[in-house]
Amino acid sequence: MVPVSYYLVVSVILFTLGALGVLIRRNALVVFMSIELMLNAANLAFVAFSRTFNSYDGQLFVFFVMTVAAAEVAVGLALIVAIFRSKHSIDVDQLSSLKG
Amino acid sequence: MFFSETSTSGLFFNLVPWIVFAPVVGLLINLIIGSKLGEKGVGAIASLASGSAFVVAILQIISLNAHPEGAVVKVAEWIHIGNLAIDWTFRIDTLSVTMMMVVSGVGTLIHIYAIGYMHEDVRFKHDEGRYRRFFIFLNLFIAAMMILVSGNSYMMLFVGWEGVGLASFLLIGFWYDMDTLGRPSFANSNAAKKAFITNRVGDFGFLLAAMMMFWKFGSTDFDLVFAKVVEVAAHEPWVILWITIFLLVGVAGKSAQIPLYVWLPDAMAGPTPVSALIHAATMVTAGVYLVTRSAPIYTLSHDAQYIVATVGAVTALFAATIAAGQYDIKKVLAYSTISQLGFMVAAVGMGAFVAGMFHLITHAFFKALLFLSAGSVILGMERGHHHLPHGDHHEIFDPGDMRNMGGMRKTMPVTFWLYMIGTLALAGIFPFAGFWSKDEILLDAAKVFPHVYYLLAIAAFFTAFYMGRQIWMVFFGEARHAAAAHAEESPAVMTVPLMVLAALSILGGALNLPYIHTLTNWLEHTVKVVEHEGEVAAWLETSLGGLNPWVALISTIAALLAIFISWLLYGRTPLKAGQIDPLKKMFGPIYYGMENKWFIDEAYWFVFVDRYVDLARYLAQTIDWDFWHEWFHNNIIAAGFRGFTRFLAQLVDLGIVDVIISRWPVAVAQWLSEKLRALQNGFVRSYALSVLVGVVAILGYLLLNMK
Amino acid sequence: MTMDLMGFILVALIAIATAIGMLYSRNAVYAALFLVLNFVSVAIFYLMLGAPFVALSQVTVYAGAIMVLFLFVIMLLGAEKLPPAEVLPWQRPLAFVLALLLFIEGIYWLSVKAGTTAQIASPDATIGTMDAVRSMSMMLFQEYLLPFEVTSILLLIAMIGAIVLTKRVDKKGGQA
Amino acid sequence: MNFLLQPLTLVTFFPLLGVLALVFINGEQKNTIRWTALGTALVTFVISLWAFFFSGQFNPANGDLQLVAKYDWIMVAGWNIRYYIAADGLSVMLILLTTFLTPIAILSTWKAVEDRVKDFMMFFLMLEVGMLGVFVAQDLFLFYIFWEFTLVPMYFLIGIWGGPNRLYAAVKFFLYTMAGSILMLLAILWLGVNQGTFSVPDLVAKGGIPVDIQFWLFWAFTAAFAIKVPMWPLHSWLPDAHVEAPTAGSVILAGVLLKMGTYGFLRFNLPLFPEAAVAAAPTIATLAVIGILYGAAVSYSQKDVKKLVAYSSVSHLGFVMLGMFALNSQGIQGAILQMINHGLSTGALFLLVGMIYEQTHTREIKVYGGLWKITPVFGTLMLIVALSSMGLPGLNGFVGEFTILLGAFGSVAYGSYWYAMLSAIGVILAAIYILYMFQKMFLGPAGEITHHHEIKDLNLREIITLLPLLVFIFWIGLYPAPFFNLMAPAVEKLLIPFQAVLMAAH
Repeated sequence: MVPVSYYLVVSVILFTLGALGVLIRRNALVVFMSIELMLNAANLAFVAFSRTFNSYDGQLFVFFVMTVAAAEVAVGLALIVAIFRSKHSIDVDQLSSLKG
Repeated sequence: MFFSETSTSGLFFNLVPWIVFAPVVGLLINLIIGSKLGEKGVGAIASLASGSAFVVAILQIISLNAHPEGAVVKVAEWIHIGNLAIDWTFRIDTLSVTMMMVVSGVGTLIHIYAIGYMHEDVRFKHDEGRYRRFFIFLNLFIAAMMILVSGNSYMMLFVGWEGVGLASFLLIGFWYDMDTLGRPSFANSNAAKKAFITNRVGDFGFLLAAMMMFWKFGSTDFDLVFAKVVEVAAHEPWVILWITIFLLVGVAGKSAQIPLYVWLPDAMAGPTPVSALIHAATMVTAGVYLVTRSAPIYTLSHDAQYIVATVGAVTALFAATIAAGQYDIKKVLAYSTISQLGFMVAAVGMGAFVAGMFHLITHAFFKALLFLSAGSVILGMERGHHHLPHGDHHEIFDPGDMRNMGGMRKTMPVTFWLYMIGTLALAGIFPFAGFWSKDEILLDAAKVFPHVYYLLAIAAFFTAFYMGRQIWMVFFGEARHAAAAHAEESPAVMTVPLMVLAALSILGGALNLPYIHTLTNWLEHTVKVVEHEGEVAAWLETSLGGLNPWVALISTIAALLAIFISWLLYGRTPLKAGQIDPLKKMFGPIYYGMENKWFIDEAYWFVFVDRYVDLARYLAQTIDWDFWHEWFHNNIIAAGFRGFTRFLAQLVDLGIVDVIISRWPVAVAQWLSEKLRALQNGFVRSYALSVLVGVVAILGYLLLNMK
Repeated sequence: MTMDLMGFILVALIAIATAIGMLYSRNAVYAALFLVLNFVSVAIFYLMLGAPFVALSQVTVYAGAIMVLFLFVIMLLGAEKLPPAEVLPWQRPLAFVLALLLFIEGIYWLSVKAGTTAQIASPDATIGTMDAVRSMSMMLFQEYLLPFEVTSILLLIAMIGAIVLTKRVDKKGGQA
Repeated sequence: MNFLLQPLTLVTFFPLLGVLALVFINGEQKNTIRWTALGTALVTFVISLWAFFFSGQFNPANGDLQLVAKYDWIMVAGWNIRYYIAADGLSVMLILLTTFLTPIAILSTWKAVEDRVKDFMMFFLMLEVGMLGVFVAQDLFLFYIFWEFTLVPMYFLIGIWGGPNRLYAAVKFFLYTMAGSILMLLAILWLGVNQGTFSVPDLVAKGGIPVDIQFWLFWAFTAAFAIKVPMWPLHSWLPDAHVEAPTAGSVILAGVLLKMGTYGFLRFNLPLFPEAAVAAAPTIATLAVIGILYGAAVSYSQKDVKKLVAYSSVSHLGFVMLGMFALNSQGIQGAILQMINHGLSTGALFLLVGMIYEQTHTREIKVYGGLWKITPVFGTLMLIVALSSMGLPGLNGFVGEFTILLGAFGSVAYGSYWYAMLSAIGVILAAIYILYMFQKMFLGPAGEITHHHEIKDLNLREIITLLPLLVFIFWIGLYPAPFFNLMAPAVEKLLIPFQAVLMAAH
């Protein structure tokens, strides 16, 4: 059997990459996807721990996370569409009207 | 000479508080239910109260005959603090009982007289409700005077001393809403106030003397003071001198001596019985009693004796000169009283205590007689005025002015004879009471202080003169006013007490006749009679048992001569209505001074009263109100505070506090936000970066601190 | 090296590679496709970890539904590419540094906690079977009934939100 | 429960029960309110009598503090503040004077106060609590709280029910007193912090305050008390406050509040700072003598009778100060008695003035005249009270004044006869202004007001109001022994430290 810590390492790597994606990509859709990636990394860790502690709670959490992710995507994409309508761009750097 | 209280057993000594309680009970009865008793009842209660005191005094004499050393009766504690012990203690000795006798005896007679006098007086003044008040005050006076003469300490004496001052104030101001002529005015109440305040000046001296006694002798009880007085005199003679001088101030106030005599003439504003009782017979002699009582102190200081005797003698002469220039029948008697008090003070001042007391007693008789007779004359005038046919009662009519009188021996014969007896007694004509007592004073003065003798002798001459003048003006000649012509004799309730007094004025001299010396022997138990060794003139060696024929002869001749001169001036050619006094024609400016009391009142008014009023007004208005209350408060305290607050607000608050607390932090915040503003660039990604920085940092911190 | 491990490494490499691919593909469509691959590989991990139901959900919900939505939006907006215009010069290097730090921290934590997580506990007989799905369902509808129901509301709200946000309003409404 | 039933606590706080009861009474039921307030005050008086004479817990022959109630209160950070109340011969009579005058003052407001009766009575009872607190507190901190507390009700009594210029007077009264109190507070804090206790008996027992510091503390306390007394020249708030205050307020102000100042000297300045007190005695005496003469002279020139009485207080309180700093038993006992006398006489004077003012609404002396003829009872009572005020022997004023003068005359602390001799002139001046007032108002022909105004004589209620005061005026005047006996042991105890100090100083 592969040790769970390996999965966790993968989870860390994926999470880090996801975070990196949020920070360096300007395309709102890609940023969004990176967030999904981070969620996935977390889900992976959940499942791995579920396995470790021989409990279904972790898996059930993944289930809930997916639901939330689905809702988030629905609203998030709607937002992006709405923003695009007014700004005609999905470049997050264009959305700097809150500049201090 | 300490008395033990056990000696009082079986005697009447224990009754002595009743000389005070009796009049107090009388006044309380009249105060509470007097309004229901009617005039007769009120008068009877008051006279009975005074009479009871007289009875108690007689009982004391009986006791004293058995126990001549006397007794003290303690009623209650008064002021006890530390070593200060003042009690309500009565003292019975020959001196105090003598005074009790005079006060209650003359007092009772005057009470009875007043029943009649006030009955008419309140009707002439149209205020019958005040009848009761008069007797309440009169009883109050008797009570206070009894405290004065029977107290065993200077402080209890002082209680009576001020108490009689109060009674005097109330009675002088009895007709407080008018002047002596019955017009609405502050005049009578001013006279009352003047009397009280002048007396207070005297009391001030008395107080200082009492305080000095306490701190030097350890007590104000007579016996304790006298026990230490010799010892203190040896170490600190100045103490004795000052005490005597302070006491003299008190004496001057109460017994109307120079310089505080000014209140007594004004005190004639009171009803005539008051003038007789308080301002002639009793209260004003309190000073004489005080000096006699303080004999052990006075005899220790020759200077003190000299001063007192001189003050008395000067007063005697000075007042006599003024008396000769007065027109008001009572004013003449008032100045005469001052003059006679001068005789007494001079006597006790030079150590002739018995002579002083003797004169005090005889004077009480004949001066009360004179005043009451004068009151009878005045009421007679009032009655006459009342019965005038035209009934014009609103004209200003002075029933006491001698210029309105004349020829009254026909309309008021009883009063005339009584007045004559009083006059002869006062003038010192043999064998009336005044002769014996005045002679004794002159004799002693001739022995001790020659200058006092000369002053007194001249005063005696003036005395006879002004009394003669009065007799001629009032009773002889023709009536100068219709009222005098219609005057009516007074009722028996007034004349009977006068007859008693007349009898006493005639026979009073028997109290201390030469060779017999009843009074001297009597008082010897209390007052040590001091034999003087002064420079005795050769002609005095002929003195026989206390009667020097030369002194007696000279004074008698002088008195007769004075009466003769007065007859020449006033009796031979009686005054006509509106005529100028013959004396004035002879001695214009001098008489002007006599007539106007030598302007002493005006001088006092100018020097003291006006100055004090000015000072008080200046202090009150300028200093206290305008300066201290207004200016200082507004300009220094309030304005100072306002200035201070402005300083705080403008300089401190805006200049320092505001800068430190708000401006500097604002500047810092502005600068900082200017810089930090750059962070707020609006880029979501950069915010996300910040979040990640936070995440990394917090995570790093947790990891580093993980156990 | 067992087959298990080799398989794991292979899938792990695919997952990481696709993630990096998503990160670096200029075209958003490619990124989406890379992400689908990544999701699939994660689903394989789930299988390997004995969570078949989750794996299946992953494929259907994520790789299927969600990513299709993404693609739809990308197509819809026609914005798969952006002009290269970097306005935040410091952003990228700093992001790398931070990501590295985050990674190091994660690894550090794992290594410290290795003692407790390195081994998989003795595999339970129930996990990995259809029984597991039953047990999970029982838990879901008993123990987690309330959260489950709440998610339904959440989804409803998300649906309404998406409709409201994307609804084209007339100019007069003033809504952007 | 034990705490509340302690006699002095009960006396001090009983009026609060009345305040509580008044809260629940409808403000329109004025007579109920008056009776409640009067009842409370009377019960307080009865309790105070019980506490001192019938409880068996107070022994007048003992000069120590008795009826002690002592509880820890604020004991943090080295601040040993206690609830410490007790009484001894110095304060017994002042406590009784307070409980005695309060019902009388309330009775005097029966017709005079128609406006906001409920508030008035509540303030009045609260004022009583404050005054009693001042006289029983043995902890400096507690004392200060009561001391300041009295200002509040008095401020409102003057400020709401006073005369036309009441706000000015109320604010002035408040500010002057506060200004002095601040310095006292500093001194209290210094003592409390440096000596480790606020309890006066402990501080006295501990002693040992360096002489130079005593000096500063003495004058800090003096600032507060001298304004309250008021000593010349700090009296300028007094005429305002007295004149503007309602009658009952003036009675309490003159009768009790001023005594808080003199009591303060007696309770704190003398025992706490004996050396400083001896050193300051001639200065205080000089101010007192000036106050006596100045107050008397200024009184004489007043046109407003209430002002005349107010300034006479400056003179009378001068006597109190003169006696107190004579530092011998005659002086101090006389001073304490004179505090009571002044409370009775001046209280009665203000009552009488208030009674005539109720009818005529003027206080100008010259518009009266001939009152005695119209109102014989009123005139007679006024005469007795006036004579008491000017110190006629046989009435209370004399006993106090004489013993004070006697004490001052032989005072070692003063070392000179002049103080007593000059003050004795005050006796003459007192006669001048009192007789002036009496003459112009009661004697002489009918004045403007007396002529045109139908003035009624005193009614039964007013006579009942005055009668208790008259009883004491005569009692103290004729037989003051019970009063002296009550204070003698405490005064002797107070004087013990001074013998050594005076010996060293002279």
